[in-house]
Amino acid sequence: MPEGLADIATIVLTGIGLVFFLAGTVGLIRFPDVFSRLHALTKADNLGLGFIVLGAGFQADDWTQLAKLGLIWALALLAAGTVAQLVARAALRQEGRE
Amino acid sequence: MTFWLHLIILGLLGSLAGALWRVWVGPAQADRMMAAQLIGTTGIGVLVLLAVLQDWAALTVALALALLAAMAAIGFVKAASSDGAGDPEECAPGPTDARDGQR
Amino acid sequence: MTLALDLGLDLAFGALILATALAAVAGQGLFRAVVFFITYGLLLALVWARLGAYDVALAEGVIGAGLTGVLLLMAQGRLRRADALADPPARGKLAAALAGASVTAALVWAWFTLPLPQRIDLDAPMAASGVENPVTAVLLNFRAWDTLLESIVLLAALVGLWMLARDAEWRAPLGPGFHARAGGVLSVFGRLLPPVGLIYGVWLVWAGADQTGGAFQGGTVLAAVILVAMMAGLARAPRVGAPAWHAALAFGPGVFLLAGIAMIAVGGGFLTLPPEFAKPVTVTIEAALTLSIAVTLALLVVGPPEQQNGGGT
Amino acid sequence: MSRVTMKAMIHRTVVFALIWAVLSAGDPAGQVLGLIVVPATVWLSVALLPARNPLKLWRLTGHTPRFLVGSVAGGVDVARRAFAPSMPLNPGWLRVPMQLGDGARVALGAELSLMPGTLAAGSDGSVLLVHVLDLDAEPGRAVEAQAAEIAALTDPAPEGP
Repeated sequence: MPEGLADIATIVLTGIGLVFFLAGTVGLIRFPDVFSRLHALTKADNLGLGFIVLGAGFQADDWTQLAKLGLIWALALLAAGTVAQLVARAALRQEGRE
Repeated sequence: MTFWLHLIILGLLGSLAGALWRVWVGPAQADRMMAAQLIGTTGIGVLVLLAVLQDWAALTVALALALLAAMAAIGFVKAASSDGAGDPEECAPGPTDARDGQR
Repeated sequence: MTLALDLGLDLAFGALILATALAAVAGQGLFRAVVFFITYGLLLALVWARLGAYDVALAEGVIGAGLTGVLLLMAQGRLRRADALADPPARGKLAAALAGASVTAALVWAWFTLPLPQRIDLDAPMAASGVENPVTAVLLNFRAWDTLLESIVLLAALVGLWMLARDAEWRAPLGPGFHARAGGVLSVFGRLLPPVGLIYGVWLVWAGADQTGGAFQGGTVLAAVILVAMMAGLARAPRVGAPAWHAALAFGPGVFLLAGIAMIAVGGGFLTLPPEFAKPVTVTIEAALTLSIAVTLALLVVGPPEQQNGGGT
Repeated sequence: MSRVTMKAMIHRTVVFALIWAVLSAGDPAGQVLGLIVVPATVWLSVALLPARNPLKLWRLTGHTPRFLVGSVAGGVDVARRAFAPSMPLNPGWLRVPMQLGDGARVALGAELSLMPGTLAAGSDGSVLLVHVLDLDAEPGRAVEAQAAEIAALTDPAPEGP
């Protein structure tokens, strides 16, 4: 891919990524209860990271950097899916107690 | 390109500052904890961009943070369990969902 | 324009770090302080990366994200269960603030009055060190004495922690007796993460000789892996007397010491690595240290034995 | 060693060898070290997660794009609600009984947490607890469709205890 096109792809993708990160934070601040806020955090952020990773991928010099970027996103997704369920459940229990 | 990536990182740091506000006000422990989680994910994003901007060695750090991203939350749910060593899934859920159950 | 943005980025990092540090010590509530402290560690890792110190960023990141958070959150939970969650009196806070401010003032004074040290030329010694990562060369070659003693200090810290155990619980397994729902979210995560963590931790140690990484960073990742397996209820914490675990704890410092003595025999002097042996000896010491660092750090977070009085099941 | 275990070990060896190759690219001595590290990792993986019902890889490749599209839709949906001045939310809980095995149920919970409008909070017995952002959008149907898709990824035999 010509350098100019790769740069445009990076600019567009990282821009979209930032929008999703901002959406996650806005949701975290605006949404009315713990569980709705968890929605915002889990979905928007990991999508944001996905776009940032993709955007960075267009600047990679070789395939190992691409693969590392993919691994970073995969691990972040695994953590997000686990943390969302665990924190939601812990919040459910604490709500019942306090 | 350099200019744009600087802007994006600044935007990410702004988003991170919003999450800091949520850590401050809470109110639930879970709120503070998930804001910290958001800061972690944002931090990974910043490191990925620093890798492009400065040196790909930053990916090594990003990879480590992604690998350990769930650790603090696991510590939190352990500490929040009744004996400090358990798992929130071991007990019946709280009353909320019994009330709201739709099915 | 880009220069201004560069500066703006540094200012933003600085402002965030300061705000987080202040938030961690100001205000009421231990839980909030703990979460701010975790965040602070993460931001610090970002700042080190921004400064180009990726080894330090890695150390800060893995310790902060992997271990300190778990340790502090579990300590907070324990205080809550013991009903000991009182905020310190305001007078104590004032004294601490004054002490902190005077240390900062002294550091600022020192920064402006002390002469800047001459830049040390590392090219010649690096060529003889057998490795390409200057951090590893300093830690395991130029200042090997320091690192040897540090590895022993870590061991001493663990022994000190164990001494906090009650007599009645001395023979119980270490820690609070973690358990988790079989087939639950935590248990499934605990089955998926450790293999990837093992690969990454070992690679960090190996790569540390020539690029970002090292025994301490890799060992910390492996410690987190051990911890995840234990917290997910998949691996049992050992007892204080378990011989295999004792061996793992002493292995690193032991190999380090023996290698140091062996260097006398080959003509270098205690812990002085002749260039022709430097690479293999460094890698051997790093591998052995990694095992001990991983086990020591994991057991430090797990804590002393305490399962007699309603801890676990 | 059963055929299932053999197959799983081969899959995992490929995955872990690939990760090691990515990390140690351009370092011949490091690649040799992989001959020790990769088998050790496969052993750890099989010890922690014994192979019971193998994934159907070809179904997984079909599932991945649908997962990606779903998670983009999830992000867009939540961003729309966050930025909208009126913030349309009608949150509530669903209890969805599951026929899935343990691992598949946890995977479903993780996926649902990234899909539009649903967030799992673990399970109570075999009943998955799902928080939904909008009870009016018939989220129950989406959850069941997702569950069927996850169920199709593994062999029909239910997982062991």
